Amino acid sequence: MDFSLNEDQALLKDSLERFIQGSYDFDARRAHLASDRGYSRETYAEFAELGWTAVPFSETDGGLDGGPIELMVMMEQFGRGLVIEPYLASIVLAGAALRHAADDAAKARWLPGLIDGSLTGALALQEPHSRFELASVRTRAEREEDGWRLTGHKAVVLNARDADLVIVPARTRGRDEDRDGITLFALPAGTPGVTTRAYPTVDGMQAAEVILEDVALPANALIGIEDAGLGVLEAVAREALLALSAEAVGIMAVLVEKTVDYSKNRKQFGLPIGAFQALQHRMVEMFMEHEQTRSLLYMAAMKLAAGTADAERALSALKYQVGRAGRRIGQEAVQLHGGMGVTHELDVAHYFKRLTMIDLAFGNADHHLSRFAA
Amino acid sequence: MDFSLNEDQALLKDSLERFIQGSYDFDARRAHLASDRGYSRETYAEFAELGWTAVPFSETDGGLDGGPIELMVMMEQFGRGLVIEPYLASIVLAGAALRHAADDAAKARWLPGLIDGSLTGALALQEPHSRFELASVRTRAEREEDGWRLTGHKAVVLNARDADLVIVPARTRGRDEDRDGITLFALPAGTPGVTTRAYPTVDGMQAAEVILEDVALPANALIGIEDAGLGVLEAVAREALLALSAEAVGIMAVLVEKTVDYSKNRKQFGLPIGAFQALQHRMVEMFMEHEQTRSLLYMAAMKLAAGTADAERALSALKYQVGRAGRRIGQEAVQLHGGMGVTHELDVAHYFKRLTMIDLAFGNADHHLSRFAA
Amino acid sequence: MDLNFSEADLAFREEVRGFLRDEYPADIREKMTRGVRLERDDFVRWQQTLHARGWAAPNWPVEYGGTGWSATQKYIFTTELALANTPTIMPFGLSMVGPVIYTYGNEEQKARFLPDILASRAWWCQGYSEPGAGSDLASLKTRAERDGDHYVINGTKTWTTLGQFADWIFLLARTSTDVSRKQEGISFLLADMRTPGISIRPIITIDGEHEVNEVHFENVRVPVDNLVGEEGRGWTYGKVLLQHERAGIAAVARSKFRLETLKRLAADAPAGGTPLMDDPVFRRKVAAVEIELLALEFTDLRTLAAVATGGAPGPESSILKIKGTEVQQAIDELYVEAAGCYAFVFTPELFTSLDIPDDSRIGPPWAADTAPHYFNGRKVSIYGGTNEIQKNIIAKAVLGL
Amino acid sequence: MDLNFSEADLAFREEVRGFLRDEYPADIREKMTRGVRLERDDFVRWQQTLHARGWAAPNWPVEYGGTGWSATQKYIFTTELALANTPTIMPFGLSMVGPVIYTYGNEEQKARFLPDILASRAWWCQGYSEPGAGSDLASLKTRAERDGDHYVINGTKTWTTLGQFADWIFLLARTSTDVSRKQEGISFLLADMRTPGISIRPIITIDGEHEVNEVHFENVRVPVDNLVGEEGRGWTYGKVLLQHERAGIAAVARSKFRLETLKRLAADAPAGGTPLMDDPVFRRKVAAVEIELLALEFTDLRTLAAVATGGAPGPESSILKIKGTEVQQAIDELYVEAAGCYAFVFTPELFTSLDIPDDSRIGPPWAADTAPHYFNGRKVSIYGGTNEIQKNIIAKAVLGL
Repeated sequence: MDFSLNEDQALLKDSLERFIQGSYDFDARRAHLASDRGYSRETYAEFAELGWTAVPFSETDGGLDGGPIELMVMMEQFGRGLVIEPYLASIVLAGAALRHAADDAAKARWLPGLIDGSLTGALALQEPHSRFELASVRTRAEREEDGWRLTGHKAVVLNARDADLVIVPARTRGRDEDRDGITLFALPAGTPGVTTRAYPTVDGMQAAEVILEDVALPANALIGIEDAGLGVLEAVAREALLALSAEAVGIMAVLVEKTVDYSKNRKQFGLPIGAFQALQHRMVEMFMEHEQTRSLLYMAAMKLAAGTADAERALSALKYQVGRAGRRIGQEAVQLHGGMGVTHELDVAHYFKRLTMIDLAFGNADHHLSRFAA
Repeated sequence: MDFSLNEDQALLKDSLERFIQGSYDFDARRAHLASDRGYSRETYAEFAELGWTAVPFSETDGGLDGGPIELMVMMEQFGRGLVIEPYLASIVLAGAALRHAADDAAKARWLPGLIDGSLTGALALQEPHSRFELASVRTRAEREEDGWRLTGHKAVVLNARDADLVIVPARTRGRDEDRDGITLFALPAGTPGVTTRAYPTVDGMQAAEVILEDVALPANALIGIEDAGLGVLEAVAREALLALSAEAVGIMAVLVEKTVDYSKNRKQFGLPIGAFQALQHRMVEMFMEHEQTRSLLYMAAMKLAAGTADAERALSALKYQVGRAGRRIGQEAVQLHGGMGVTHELDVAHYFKRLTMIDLAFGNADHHLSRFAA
Repeated sequence: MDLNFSEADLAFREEVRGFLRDEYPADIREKMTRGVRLERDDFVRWQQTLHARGWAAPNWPVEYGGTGWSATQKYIFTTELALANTPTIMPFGLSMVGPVIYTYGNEEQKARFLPDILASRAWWCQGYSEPGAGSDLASLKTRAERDGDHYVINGTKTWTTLGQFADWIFLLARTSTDVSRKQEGISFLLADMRTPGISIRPIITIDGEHEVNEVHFENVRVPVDNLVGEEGRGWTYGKVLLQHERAGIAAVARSKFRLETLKRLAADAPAGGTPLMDDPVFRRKVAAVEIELLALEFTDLRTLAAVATGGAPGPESSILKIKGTEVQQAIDELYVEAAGCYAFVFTPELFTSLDIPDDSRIGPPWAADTAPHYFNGRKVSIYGGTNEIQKNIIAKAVLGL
Repeated sequence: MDLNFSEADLAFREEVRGFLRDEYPADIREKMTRGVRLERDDFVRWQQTLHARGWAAPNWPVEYGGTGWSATQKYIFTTELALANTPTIMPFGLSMVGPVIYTYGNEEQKARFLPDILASRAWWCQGYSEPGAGSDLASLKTRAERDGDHYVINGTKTWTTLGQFADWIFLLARTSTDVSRKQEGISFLLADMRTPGISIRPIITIDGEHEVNEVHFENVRVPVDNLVGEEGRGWTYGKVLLQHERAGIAAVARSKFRLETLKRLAADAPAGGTPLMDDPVFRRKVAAVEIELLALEFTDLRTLAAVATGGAPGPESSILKIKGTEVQQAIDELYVEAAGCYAFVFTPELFTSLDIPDDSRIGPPWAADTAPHYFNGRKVSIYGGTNEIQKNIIAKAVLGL
């Protein structure tokens, strides 16, 4: 039973902390967000130089063999910095799909670029009707003589406009909600028949609708095993749940700190508002919710790392708590900041927005409570 | 749109208020509770003298033609006084079953006694497995040549030991959970084959298990229409929901008042605890929960009185709120009273207990939220 | 106790419904339905439609253009407007400065200002809050120094809603510092927004919109004729103004409309193979908010009844702001949840004109605004005295703590 | 980061489990399982069973009879005892007065008192709270005046848990009023309960039980040898004592045992035609509490890890009391809910002896105590410093407010 980071993990954490504190302040983020791309390609290249994009991949694939603990360490710092560069889409989602399913040829084609940051990826997990069900896939892939033909609509795909590669789950067999019959395909940028309708998201990310109309793909576009893509998506989703939760815990920590600091400085009726007991107790609740969420984060990370049978359940417990505590901490942080809390000028508003939206990604609190209770 | 009481209702309210304030203090109640019977027959006789036991019955039956508004007015005061006499069991439950279903002969046999207080009644609504489902009846009644033979187990029947009459729903047709096939029977005290295992309840009432083994009843023991008893039970349950909720609102009002008063007088660290802002805000929450519950009480009472189609839904909204707000107000009242709040000596503990248990009667908050949402 | 409206009230309700059916401008109605942003002119046009019928200011005394309605009629009117999804009536002129002027202003001021307010010919904005002051309004720093026939105003006001549209501003400014309590020495002034020295800076809110502003006053010369009532009594007038908007503060009818609409939308929203509204967990959450709203409706009606029978609003009225905003925010959250992944989409530019067809938008058109609306809606428990301040008030004024 | 126990810790766990299997007295175990009330002798016998194995006081220094265990071993021990549903170990001797005596007492006191505490030969009780003092312990009024070789004690203590069983009481009393702070001038004294002038009055708790008492002191003469440490320093000792019970304050293992038991019972509890545990609404409520408990378990483990690696308990440790009691109370509520109508039954007399067969009881035997247990359990957020006081402490000590 050990909650400490090993030496490499501690170094990784230091490296991110230094970067976020030194080079990724609120103004820098704002500038990235206002740029055409909606994020900074230069900054993302720095991520790669610092080795972060390599962390989750195996040494064989040119990576650093990092696991859930390393992922958690990084994502918490990304949360603290409210990072908008497409690490989640490219490394945690597309990268993980390739790690878990791709054959050597596909890995050789895509992983070096993802790892050195010259390419980015995306994973088209959702469809307009699917809500939180990974198995709810209506995009269809028909087998053709020398490949596949895909038709369907993928919803709110993070980083889809910018991605050099979009991984697309499509139904190769069965009915809309069947668990069996889902197959993953690699869709390179510029493939004919693909329409990408891009837009920013309310929490500072970039996303797009990806509409496939009779999109022809070669036979080797298939990633992994035909009809067995759901297992891959579920493995990716486990890591994504951990990653998003770690990001959320980073955000929570910042919101608690900022709210406490603000309450010490902000005066009303001649006293710092932190002197009012009702507000003190509410900040204590925020503090406790954050610590309790952090405890579940550590638990889930360790169980996922150990590959224990109850890791899935631990992740549902975590994501439920992230949704519940995130809602409370976010709302209270805004409320205690008063009018300033609802302005675009103050970073607190942006932390609140991202924290809110994390609940809706990969199953919200209700969804995961039901899964945990099942 | 009018929230005021008419003259008769106002007089009725005054009469109860005077009695509760003048003759039913905490010590009187304690004495009644400690007596052999567990309540005061003399006090109950006073209820009858004051006309309260007559209120819900029609003038034809010797009653005062009161409706839901009158019931609400009375029960709120019983809540304020934490009255343990068997008004609910005898008048609101057994009396209502007779009102809604009995023929003239049965009414003539039982109602005069219930109304003049010389008899009391009970209604055996629950069985060990039934939880909140009125239709879940396993007690069976087999038709015999000149009557009926009943076998079954009725659970936690209020006032069963003392009652001169227990009304027993039994299954005359169909399977355990069927809505159809439930019939009501009048079971006079002393009927052979009935075992009554009596006990006090945690909230100061008297109840019993009623076990029927081959209990022979004459043909005229049947109340209402064969196989159609569920509708009667549902009509009784509607009135009982209103009555219990009104009682709960009376209790809430007392708990809010007592907690606010206590907090003004109780000193800690040199100040009345009511001066601490965190506690102030919590008392404001208690106050608001009570007012919101009262609003739903008025709504439900008026809808039940008007017989509108959505009365059932209004009652579910009310009972949900009673459970939810009752839990909060009760727990907060105890917490803010500190150690004293968990002693038998202080009335607050007893209000808390009764308020808690009301949630479990006739469907708890969860049950009614589901019904409302259905 | 009786739930029913009188025959006369029912007839009045029919009259209001008929008016809404016939006179509510179709293009504005369509904008509201499709979530297209309203322009300044849309608000003005709607208010002038009401004015044409004589219904612009139900709360004003008849002599100044009020309707003379009973409390029940006012309630019916507010409810029907909300259920018809009409635009919010801008409170700054009709509900805020108007009542101050007809109560404390002189005859010349009444004649000069009230007709334009009533006819929505002048757009007013509010100069109460100051940067850093928050709920502690009395700590205001804006000064108005007498110089001959003028006051010279210096200072900054903030959270000035839609100040960019305004013709006039009403403000509180300190005319004397030689006072024993900080509430004293404050005066209530009116200023033409075109007066030299007034400048306005947008504050972008959390949803990316330009809704509020900072208004700077640099040596702004305002005629002494624009002082309302007595010098130094502005705090008293200002408090009255804040309390004036009691009716409708719970926003029950609007919340009912939004909740019913949500249930309809969620019945069509897919969640895997079944509609979201068939998910029992979601249904129960909606039901819980609906019950809170029902309770609030009857708390509101109880207050109304108390006022209608000549009594003062009972203690229950203090609840209306707190519970009203809690319910609004809970409904906002349900919308975000119902929108699912399409709550992420941020495309305000697609909601600026009726000419942009719905199918050019991303996801269900109703979904796109859910998250920004929720984010921005956090303000309702902050402005007009935070809910914490409201609780302090109840603790003191009602519970006597 | 690593979830696993070391081989040595696993072996230790097996040792504890073996001990529990072999040595936990069968009759006491049965009482615990069947919810039969324990007698004084049951508690003593169980503690003496632990003592016979040398495990009575894991937290004591080895020289006084402690076990020398690591923090992890203590955690395992506490957990296994809870999962085996063993009786609570009475804290008054072993966790409260014992540590004060070995830390601040003189050699004569150590020799005189510690062996009897360790061997559970003496039953101690606590004289801290006073009527009306509540969480404000320092406002105590009990006086101890020096008279030759004795202190003469006058005053009243309250909330004295199981004082009716006690041989000895430790108490705080004021030995000097000539002090600048009310925390000064307080001394820590020990008194034989048979001393003339000590009388005891039962306080019946909300569940109808005699669990706590008032203890009156009327000219009670206690030898000065019974003063622990220095006169006037009792407040300091008392605070140390209150903090001593850190380990296990979250009661995680006990709550886990209770929650798992509940799930098993609810799987057999009928609710109409199906078991209660199949009701999705109930399942989700249980799940929500279980998740809170999981979080608490890991918050507890994080504290343990910090201590085990030589650090001080981190800020997270302050959470343990608040969240621990919240979870206990939430579980209490779930039991009441699961019991349904049989939660109403109040028959404590049927739970006084193993000789009363289960089928003489009303409803499922586990159901009968659920409501009284819930009612009484409201105390856990009140005693040992209310949760409000705990929040004040976190606000000040951790958040720096």
